[in-house]
Parts: sequence; structure tokens; C-alpha cells
Amino acid sequence: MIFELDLVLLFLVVIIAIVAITTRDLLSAIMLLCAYSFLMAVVWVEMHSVDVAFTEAAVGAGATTAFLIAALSRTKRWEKK
Amino acid sequence: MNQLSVAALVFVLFLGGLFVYVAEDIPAFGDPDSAPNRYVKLFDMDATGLVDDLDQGVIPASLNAKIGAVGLPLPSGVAKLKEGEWEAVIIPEETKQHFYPKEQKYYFIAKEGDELWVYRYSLYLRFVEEGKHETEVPNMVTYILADYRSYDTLGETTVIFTAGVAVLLLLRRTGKRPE
Amino acid sequence: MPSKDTDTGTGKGRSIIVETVTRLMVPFIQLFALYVIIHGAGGPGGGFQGGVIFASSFVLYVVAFGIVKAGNRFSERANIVLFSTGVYLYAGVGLLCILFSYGAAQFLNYGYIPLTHHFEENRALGMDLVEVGIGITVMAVITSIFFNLVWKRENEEIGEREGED
Amino acid sequence: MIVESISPLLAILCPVIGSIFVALFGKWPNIRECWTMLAAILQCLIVFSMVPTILGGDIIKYTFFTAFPNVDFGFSIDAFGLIFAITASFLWILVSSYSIGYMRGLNEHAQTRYYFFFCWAIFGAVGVAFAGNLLTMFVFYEILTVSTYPLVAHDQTPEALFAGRKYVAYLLTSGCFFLAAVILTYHFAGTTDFTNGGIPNLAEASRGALMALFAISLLGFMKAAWMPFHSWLPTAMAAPTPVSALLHAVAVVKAGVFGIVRVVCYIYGIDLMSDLGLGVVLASIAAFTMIVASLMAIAQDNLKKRLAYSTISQLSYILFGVALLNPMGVEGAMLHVPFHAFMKITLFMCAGAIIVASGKTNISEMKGLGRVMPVTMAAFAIGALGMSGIPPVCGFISKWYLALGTLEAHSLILLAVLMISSLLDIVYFFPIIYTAFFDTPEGEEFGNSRIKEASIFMLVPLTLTAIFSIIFCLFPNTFHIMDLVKLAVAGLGGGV
Amino acid sequence: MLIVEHLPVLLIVISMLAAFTILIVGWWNKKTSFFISFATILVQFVMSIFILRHVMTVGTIYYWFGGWAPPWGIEYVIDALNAYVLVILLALSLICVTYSKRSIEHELPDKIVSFYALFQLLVTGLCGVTVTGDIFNMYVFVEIFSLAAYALIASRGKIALKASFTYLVLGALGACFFLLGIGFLYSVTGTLNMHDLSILLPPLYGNRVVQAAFVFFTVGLCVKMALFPVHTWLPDAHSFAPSEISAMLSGIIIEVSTYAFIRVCFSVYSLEFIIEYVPIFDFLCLVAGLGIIIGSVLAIAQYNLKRMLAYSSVSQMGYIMLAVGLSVSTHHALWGGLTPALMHILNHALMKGCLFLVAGAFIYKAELWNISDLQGLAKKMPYTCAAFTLAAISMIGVPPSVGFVSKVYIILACLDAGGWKIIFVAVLLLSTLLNLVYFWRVIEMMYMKRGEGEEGHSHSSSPVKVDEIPLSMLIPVLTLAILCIVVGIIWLMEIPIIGSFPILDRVNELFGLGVYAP
Amino acid sequence: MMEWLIEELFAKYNYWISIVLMLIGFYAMIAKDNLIKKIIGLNIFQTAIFLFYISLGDITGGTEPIVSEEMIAQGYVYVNPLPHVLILTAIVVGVATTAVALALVILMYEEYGTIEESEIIELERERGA
Repeated sequence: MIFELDLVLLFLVVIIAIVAITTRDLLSAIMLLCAYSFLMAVVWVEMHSVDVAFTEAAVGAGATTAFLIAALSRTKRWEKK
Repeated sequence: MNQLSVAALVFVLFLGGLFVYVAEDIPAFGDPDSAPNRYVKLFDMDATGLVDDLDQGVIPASLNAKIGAVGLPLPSGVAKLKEGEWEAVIIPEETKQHFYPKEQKYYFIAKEGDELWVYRYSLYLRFVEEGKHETEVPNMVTYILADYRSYDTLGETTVIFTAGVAVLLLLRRTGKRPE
Repeated sequence: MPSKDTDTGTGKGRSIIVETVTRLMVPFIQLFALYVIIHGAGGPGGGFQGGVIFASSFVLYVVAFGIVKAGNRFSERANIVLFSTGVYLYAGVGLLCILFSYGAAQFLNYGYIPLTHHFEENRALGMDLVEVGIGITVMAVITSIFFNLVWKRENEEIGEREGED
Repeated sequence: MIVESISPLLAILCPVIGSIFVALFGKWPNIRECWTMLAAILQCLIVFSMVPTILGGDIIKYTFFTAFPNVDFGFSIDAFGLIFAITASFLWILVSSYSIGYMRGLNEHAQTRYYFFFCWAIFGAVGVAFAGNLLTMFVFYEILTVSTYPLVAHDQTPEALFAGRKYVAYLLTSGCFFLAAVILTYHFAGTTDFTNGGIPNLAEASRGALMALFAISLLGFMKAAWMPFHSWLPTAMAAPTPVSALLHAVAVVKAGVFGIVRVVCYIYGIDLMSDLGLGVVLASIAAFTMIVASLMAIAQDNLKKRLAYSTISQLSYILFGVALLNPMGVEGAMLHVPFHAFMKITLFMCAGAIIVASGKTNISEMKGLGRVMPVTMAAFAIGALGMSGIPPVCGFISKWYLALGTLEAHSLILLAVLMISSLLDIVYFFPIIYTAFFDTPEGEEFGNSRIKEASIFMLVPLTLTAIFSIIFCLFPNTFHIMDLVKLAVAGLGGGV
Repeated sequence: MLIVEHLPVLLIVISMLAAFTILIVGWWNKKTSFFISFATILVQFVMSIFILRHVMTVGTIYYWFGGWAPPWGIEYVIDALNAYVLVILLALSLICVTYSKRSIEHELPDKIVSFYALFQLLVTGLCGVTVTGDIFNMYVFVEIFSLAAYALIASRGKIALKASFTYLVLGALGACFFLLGIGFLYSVTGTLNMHDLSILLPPLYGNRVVQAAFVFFTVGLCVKMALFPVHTWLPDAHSFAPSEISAMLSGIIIEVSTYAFIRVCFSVYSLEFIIEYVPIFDFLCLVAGLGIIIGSVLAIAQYNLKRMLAYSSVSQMGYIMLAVGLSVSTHHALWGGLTPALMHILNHALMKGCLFLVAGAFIYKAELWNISDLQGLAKKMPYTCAAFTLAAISMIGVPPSVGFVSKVYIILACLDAGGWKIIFVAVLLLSTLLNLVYFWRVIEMMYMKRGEGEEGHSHSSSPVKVDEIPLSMLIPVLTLAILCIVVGIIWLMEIPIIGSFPILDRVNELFGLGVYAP
Repeated sequence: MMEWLIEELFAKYNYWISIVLMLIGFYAMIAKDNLIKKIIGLNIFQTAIFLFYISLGDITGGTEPIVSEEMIAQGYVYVNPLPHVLILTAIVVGVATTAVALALVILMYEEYGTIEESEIIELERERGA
């Protein structure tokens, strides 16, 4: 565990999460969620849980994002208000 | 700012307060001796007259009685680790031999002052030390996932199956596709 | 109405480069997925991750070629059979343990499946079987969910038209 | 002595089996009504067969099962219960016969439903009479309430629906209080069995708790129509007349009064009641109801409404008697249960006969009716005389005992109340008799004598009850009623 | 070969396998899916009765998955409580699946296969939650049945989608809290087995993490069981789901969540913790009391029949939780401890199951959603209406129905608990009155209001033609209605047969309830 | 104060971050009107819980839980693999929930033409009236 890297990544994760729920463009929110998942996966690799990180990268950043984008393609891209 | 977000903020603050209240007692991050990672304390008892018995591999009756009172299985033998520290194992009864774990490291006994502190080893220990021999698989996560807790994994697979059927039910293409 | 830039439906604006690269990539992705499934015992990975990666190859195919073409090449019936096959494999292995030990062993006690003569190796093989089962189910389900999410009613007409070509 | 016997079960099963056959033969009116009559007669015979045992000083018991420790779900029949059971089951026969005439006469709809729930109502009423403890009583009490709803709302007109709704609202609300009373009694006393002289353990509870429990129990018996919780009863007169007759003069309201007597005499016991000073409370409620209901009756022009208020007033006589907490008073009260039933049912049947024969419901329209319907009006006159306490009709006897009771209680005020109330009874009944017999008829119908006496099915029962009302006065021990009452009162013990 | 040892797992696994099979076989022949589902649930039901018998005669069943001893592997533990809930659960599922044959063919003709697959998965999940002895395993199965329930609720489309989504968000939130609770417990004890947890926790009761975990479990499960302040998902979800699913939701799903709550409270934690460290039960009583009143009041305001029943469920959950809340302060052998709560779990399943199925029958027959549509229906559908009346009368609490029995027992428990809890007697009585108001309205509408075109006293004019629902729907409805009365009498009779007191006594004994004197 | 900062806030920074993330996700789930945003919030919430679990299993100076003879020989400590297993399961549950939720969202869009919760409620009210 590299403590400084860990801290920086986690702060980045928090910022991305905040931006993801505040942005009005849903597509970018989804991409931010993807980035969030991916960074989280990096954090986990860094915490020695490779399997979980692998899964999160495949599922959180991959499958979930694909699903969200698929759903978005059939609904609206922009949030109201 | 609508009503809902105010309510949500209140909830969030409440939840945050709860977390702050809790945080003090959560084991420190990365602590190798925390409960999930090492052992959890069961009880302590007066050590007088017990140390010799333990050293000779005999389990004192008073210790046994106390463990039994808690409701855990009784140890079958004790091995000395070093001065003031012992380890107790459980060997299953003859009738239960087809259950896999043939010998279980279960208790950790340490002498602190004139008290014996009895700990229960965490699950971690067995997974790390015995898993490889019991399953012939090097990846711990895999063997816990697919063997020790395989039933959870069956459940998990059923969850994803359920999701698949659920989406089928909800969104199935109604028209016939040309083949 | 859906906005254009997120439209995966009709496969408008197809690019020859993307298509070619996808054609090249898909087999490799699938190979890698198989590797992950099989290699789950020794390193990171396993049925679940492999299944998702396998499914992602189909996702890539959809992105490159559009849902209509992908949908035409994709048998839903086979997919639904795969849905169940994976879980069958898992639960079946579990039940076999009971059967082969004449009720002495418990559900999912892999050691009792007489694949080899060695109890521990049986366990390892049992786990591999189970991982394969997970992989199949996850692959089929993720693909199916993705296809279902993307597929629009309008696409059916387009699909029919293209089918006639 | 306690006699274990299956006869209460048989008695209670009669209406149930009867109702099944009624439902099965709904398509054939004659067979259907035969079954009703058969069940009624059979039940009455079974009930009468218990009289010797009870007169021998025994108690008949039948237990289904134990619901809670010390609370059996079962029957236990003593003299008082038997009086009520005799009244209800005997009058059922007469009312059944009367119903046939009434329902056919008016060509009513949904007659099968009517007879079906009629059976169930009797089931409930006899169950209340036989109940050996509060819990059992509660069960039958609720069955009675639910099964009478379809009868009250029988007409299905908005008015009848309103009446039904009001009826259910009042009575099931009071059912809640009854339930609370049952459970609280059990909580305090550890049992809910009716015990001569009251449950001994109950006295150990605190005064306040007992007071509150008594209030809850009273609220639980809104069926007794004591004021100010009486308004469901006049409204419920929207029901067909036989229903009003049997259920509102006999089964339902009597079940309420019966319950209060049970609570006062067999749960609290006379001694505890006077210790707590609750007799005064009950007496004042009863006195208030007697006077006010009589006054309200005077104001009614609708015959059935007037009878309804009269019922409210007369029921309070029973409460009044019990509230005196002395043997004479209780005796009067217990006698008033069957006597009032016979008299009031006569009156209601007459009212019904008038409706069927002439279609008249208001008193002011009945001028000269006595000339074309002499039998009916004569019976009515007998009933009215009895109500006012004039010999030789049985109302006199019960009132006599009540008056003796007030004297024994050394309370001139209560005697005065009784007297005033009787006077008011005369005031609201005599105009009817006068109008019917002595006023000159108006309108043409009388001239052509298009109005005739009602059918024989109706005429016979009402004549019979009128005759019985007189017989009860001349021979108070008919059906051993007097013996039973004496036995019941003697058993109460305590200060009695 | 001791088959009975394997019954708990076979119960779950055949259910799973049936779900998988339905999907494949149904692809070729739609009709088979019903029969597979029905047969499976029937077999499961028989198994569950065997399990109950075994538990009552021999003792608790333990099952170690993969042969791994408990703290390391997953364990199934079946004691009296599990077995009791299991039997109720499968009985109602059996009835619902019988009922569903015709109604699903009518309502969702092109989705039969996936409907039954999901229904089977729902049953699997519920059984899994019920029999497991491992807290994380419980979470997994909670998710299985929740996912199945989300999809089943939404299967009718339209407004049901919104209802289902709300349920999904709240349900997922609840599940997340549950997961967090598990994490907290794991962080201080390092184990996931319930029995193991109950051994390791007592010295740690003062630990804030343990207390917070309890709060998380409570909140998470309260969402799942729709206790009053977090009931908002329930009315929509119950009213717009297909009726057999509404019956399952009201009759079983929220009850199984209650079961999970009881399990966590008394098996993982203990009486000592609940009384001394986090005295949450008094608060729970208050909330439940509030829920009883508010649920009933809102039910009165509804004009849609199923919605009214849904609000009534909110109020009935209040009854159950009130009884659970009182369980720690009562100590009479008969109505102490969990007895009233467990009684009402069965009773509510019977009554509400019946009511929802009848409501479904009206929809099946003539799309009658609103109470005002039911005018004079009793002549057209006499048996269905009779069933409704019986169940409604039970809900009101007229003796000797099941509703009456629960009410008596809960009131006795209130009195036993004493102190300020006596006010709940008033709450219960008031709620009875409110029940009366909204159920009587329906009964009156069905029986007493004249249908259109019906003249005054006209029994001779053409009688309304009887137009009943098919037999496969009628039999389940009537069975439940009759059970409402029969079970009520059985409860009162205290006779020692399956489903009566010995089981509940065993449960109380297990948790040390009913005799505890504070 | 300083001590508290170091011991509670700093030494347990992982927990704090995960708690903050949970709160963010929780807030989004309740307060956001857009249905997809709610789902995003749900994902953030779940992932935060996963982070919490993974942090529990970590051991300072530990190594990946893949057994090899050399590493044992060199005296490495493995991190606790059990939370990883639990989280693998939980991730799957999360993606399953997301998929069903998205299916519902799509259907709702087809039904109502919007994915804002308040608008859907309003439309529904209009239909009911």
C-alpha cells in the first residue's frame, strides 16, 4: 500500500463522484461513473485485492457503463432543470 | 432546492452523525491484529495453576468448562507456541470424518499478567494456512468463492440469472425477428 | 426522443476502420475471456470476470456494427439455453456430490465427484467446472441484458428490411 | 351440581342445520319454510327439555375446548340463561310463522337470504343465553351482530342501507369495547366465568380500574340501547317488521340487557357493585333513559318508531331493576325479560299486520282501524295495557316487583321515577288504542272494507302472544318462569 | 441414506432447478411452465412439512455446505421458527401458483414463461432467506427475491413501472444498509455465521460498531417490510402488481422480512442487548402503533380496492411489529414472547392473501378496479364475494376468525407488558373500528347496493346470471377463506397439532422469551 | 485534538472516504429527480460499501492472496481474502439491480416520454383524474 497514491486516488474518487451526481449531461455522468469505478479498481489493486479490482474493472467500468449507455440511447441525454 | 433534497440532506446528516459516532470503535485500517484479520477475544480467566497443564498439552477443566459455557466446541489438544502463548485445535469426532476439516486451529491462548486471555482465531487463518492443501488451488479468492462459500456463489449466479430473466420479462422483443 | 450521438440502434455512420478492427479484436477478446475463466484458479480472474469479458466482445460488436446486424447474427434461443446451462452445471455439480457419495457428503462437497482418485484434486476440478458454469451464465445473461436494453421497437422494421436484402 | 350434557350443543345446532337446508332449498319456498319451522320447533323442545334439570338446582355444562387458562369456550346454563333461551326459542316459532305471512304478503325479495340469516341470528341469541363466560358470550354476541345486518338492510333502499350501516357501526364499535372488557376482566380476575355472586378475584383490583372496567363493559353493551347510545334502534326500524319484532324486541336488545345483567350480577356481584357505588350510576342511566325515551315516544307519529322508543324505555326497566341491587329489583328485572318480550312482540306483530293489511305506518292514519281489524287491534290493546303495567297483563307483575324493589332500597325518588315512567307509557299508548277504536274513520277504504284482517299465518301468532301475555299475569309460573327467576335470584347470594 | 438431512438444501435446489428448467422447456411449450412450477412448489411444500415434523420431533437441523464446518463454510440451521415460516410461505405460494394459471394466461399471455421462472425464483429466494444460518447468505437470497419481486411487480407495465422503480430504489437502499450492517459486524467479530456471531458478540455489546450495525439492520429490514415511515413503496407496488404477486407481497414477502428481522434481533443479537444496550423495541412499538392508525386512515381514503388493501397491509404490518416490539416485555407462557407476532404472520398471510386474490378475481372477470364498481356483484359472483366477506370479517376481527384471535393475543400482550403500553389496547380497538369502516363499505357495496337496472322488489324479474371465475381460481380463494375461520378456531382451541402452539412455544424457548422477567 | 485527528481521522482515512461516498450516493438516490441519476447514486453507494469491506481486509505490508511457495518462504503476509469474496458477490448483485432498474427506466420512458420522477408523478395524476 502506497499511502500517498492511495490518498490522492481516493480524493479523486470523491471529486468524481460529486461531479457525476451534479452534472446535467447524463452521458458525461455515466462516463464519470465509469472513471469512478475504474479509479476504485485501481485503489483496490493497490489494496491487494486483485480479483475484486478485476471484477470492478470488468463490471463496474465495463458492463454497468455499457448498460447505462444502452439505456441512455433509448431515453434522454439531458437532465431537466 | 426542493423539499426532497432538504429531507435527503437531513437524512444524510443523520447518517453521517451515526458514522462519526461509530468511527472510534472501528478497527484501524490495515491492522494485522484486528478481528477480521487475526483473532477475536472470547474471554479472560484466572491463570493460576493452569499454565503448567497447558505447557504439557493438557486442557484444564476450568478452561474447558468456560468454553463450553460460551457455546463453542471444546478443544481436543493444545500446542505450545512460545512462552506464555498456546494454540488449541479441534479434531472432529469419528462419526463426522466425512466433513472435510480434519483438524481445526481454533483457539489462541495468551498469558497476560496473571490472566489467561482466550481468543478465537478468525476465519482468515484457516483460509490462508490450510486452503491450499485442502483444495489444491493457489488463488485464495477463488477457492473461498468456489468452495468454502460456494453456496453464496450459487446464489450470486442465481441473482444474475434472475436479472436476466427479469429483463427478458420486461423488455423482450415482441416482434418476430427474421432468421 | 433519443439524441443522435448516443444512438446505437441503426448503426448509422459506420466506419470501415472500426469494423475491421472489431473483426480482428473480437476473437482475441473471447480468447482472453476463456483464458480468464480457466486461469481463475491460479491467478486473478474466474468465471465471473471471464463471462463479463466474453460478453463485452458482443458489446463491442454491437457498437461497431449496430444492433440490427448484431441481432441478426445472434440467436436468442441459444442464448436462453445458455442462461440455464451455466446454472445447471453449477447446481448439477452440487447435486452430483450428494449422489456419488450416496448421501454421505453435502451439497457442493466437490471431493466426492470421482473425476480423479485424489480427493483434493477432485476439489480443484470441481471448482473449475463450477467456474465454467458461472462463466457461461454470466456471458449469456450480460449479453442478453445488453441486447434487450439496446433493442428498440423501430429496429424490428429495419431488421426486416435488411433481412430481405 | 354440574351436569355435563350435550343438549345445549344440539339446541344451538338446530338453527345452523336449519340454515343450511334453507339455503339448499332456496328455490322451493314451501320446503324452505318447513325447514325453518322444523328447526324452530325442535330447538324449542330441546330448550324446554332442560327445564327440569335446572329446576332441580343443577347447572348444565358443555365445553368445546379451553381457549385460555381458566377460560373454557363453552356453555353453562343456569336459570337466568334458560329464561332468555326459552323466550328466544319459543318466540322464534311464532315469528317464523308470522314471517311466512308477512314476507309472502308483501312479496318481498331475497327471502332465502332472509330466512338464512334469521336462523343465524337465533343461533347467536341462544348462544348468548347459554354462554358460560364472557368470551363465549362475546363470540355469539358478534355473530348476532353480523348476522342481523343483512336483515336490517333487507330492503336495500338507501334508507335501509343507512340503517344497516348505522346499526353495524354502533354495534361493532360496542363490540370493540366488549372485547376490551372481556380481556380486561380476564386480566384482573384471571377468569371470565359467570359466577354466582361475582368473581371473587375481581375485588382485588383497584377501585379506579374496576370503575373504568364497568364503564367499558357498559359501552360494550350498546345493544341494550341505553341513552345516549340508543339512536341505532329507531333507525333500524327500517327493517321488515318480523325482524324488528324478533330481533329488536327479543334477540338483539335483550342480548344487550342480558349481558349487562350478567356483568352486574355474575361478574361484579351485587356486593362489589354496592361497594363501588356503581348501582347508583346504573340506576341514574336507566332512570334517565326511561323518562327521556318515553317522552320521545310521545312525539313519534310513526307506529314502529313509537314502539322503538317504547322498547328503549322498557329495556331500561330491566337495567333499573338490576341497579337496585336487591332481590326484589333483580327479580322484577329478570321477569321483565320474558314478559316484555311477549308484550312487545305482540305490539310489533300488530304493527306488521297493519302494514301488510292496510299499508299504514302512521298512527294518525289509523283512525277507526279497530273496526275493520278487530283481532289485531285487540291484541294491540292487550300489549299496550301490559306495557303500561295495568293488570291483567303480565307487565303488571314485573313492575310490581320493581316497585317493591325501590321500596326495599328505601328510595322514593326511584319509585317516583318508576311511577312517572309508567304514566308516560300510558300517555303514549292510549292515544293509539283510542284512535283505532273510537275515532271516526276518514277516507273511502274503510267504507268498502277493502282492508281486512291480515292472513292467518300472522293472526295466529299475534293472538297467541297476546293470550300468553295475559296468562303470564294470571299464572306467572307458566313455563316455570317464576320458579326459574326465584332460583336465579336465590343463587345470587351476597346481600340478596 | 438419510434423505431428511438433505431436505433443506434440496428444497432450495429443486426450486432453483425448476426455475432454470421452466426457462428452457417453456421455450418450446409455454403451457408446461405452470405445471413445472406447481409440481415443484407442491414437492417443496411436502418437504417443508417433513422438515417441520423433523424439527419438532428430533430437533434442529444443521446442514454444512461442502462439508465445511460452520465458521468457515455456510451453514443452514432450521429450528422451529424457520420451519414454521417455511410452511406458511410454501402453503401460500402453492395457493397463489394454483390461482395464477388462468389469471396469467389472461393478463400476461405472452410472458408466461418468464413469469413462472421469476415466480419460482421468488419462492427460491424466500425459502433461502428462511432457512439460512449465515448472515451474508441471507443477504444474497434477499437480493434474489427482491429482484424477482421488482420484475414481477412491473410485469403489467404502465403505472406499475413507477411503483416497481420506487420499490427498487428503496429496496436496494435497504439491502445496502443490511450489507453495511454485515460489514460492521464483520469488522469487529470477523465472522459471518449467525450462531458464531451470537457467541462472539456478548462481550462486545458496548462497542459502538455493534450497536450501529443493529441500527442498520433494523433500518434496512424496516424498509423491506414497509414499516410505517418507510412504507411509501408499498401501496403502489401492491396495487398494480398482478394479483397473485400482490398476495405474495402482502402475505409473504413482508413477513419474510419480518422473519429476517426477528432472526437478527434474537439469533444474532440477544435479549440482553435489545433490553439494555439499544432499547429500540419501545420505539418500534410506538412507530408500529402510529403505522396501524395511519395505514387504516389512509385505507379509508382509497377508492381503488387493491390500493385500499395495500394500505391495510401497512396497518397490519404495524400489528406484527407491535407484537414483535412487545415480545421482550411480556412474560406469560401463553401470549408472551413472539407468540402473537408469529400468529399474526400466519393469520395475515391467510387473510390478505385471500383478499388480494379476490380483488384479482374481480379484475380478471370484468376489470373491476374500484370499490364503486362492485355494486351488486354478490349475485354475479356469489362464492368469490362470500370468500371476500369471510376474509374481510376476519380482518375486522369478528370471532371466531383468525383476526379476532390475533387481536385478543396482542391485546393480552399489551396488558401483560403493562405500563404505558396499555395505550396500544386503545390503538388496536380504534384500528378495528377503522377496519370496520373500510371493509364494511365494500361488503355493503357487494351485497346490499342494487346493481344497475335492478328494480325494487323484483325477485321475479330475470335473475342475474351467475358468472363465476374458473375453478382453478375459485378453489384457492375459497380455501383461504375457509382457513381464515378454521385456523382461528384451531388457535383458540390450543390443540397440539402442526401449526399450533408447540411450535411457537419452542420458538420462545429458543430465544429465551416469554419467561423473561426484567 | 491533534491526537484525535491523527488516530481517528487520519489513520482511518479509508473509512472516512467511503463514508463520504456513501453519503453522496445516498443523497443522489433520495434527492435526485432524474431516474438515471438515482441509479448512478445507487452505484456510488454500493461501491462505497465495497470500499469499506476491502479496507477491512487490508493488512499493512500484506500481499495479494495468491499462494505461492516463494512468497511464503520470503515471509510475506497475505491480506484477508474473505471480504474480497463477499464483495465479488455483492458486485454481481449490484450489476443485476442496475440492469433491472434500467429496464424499468426504459419502459417508463416509452410510457411517459420522460425520465424525471416528478413529471411522471404529475402525468400519472393527470391520467388518474
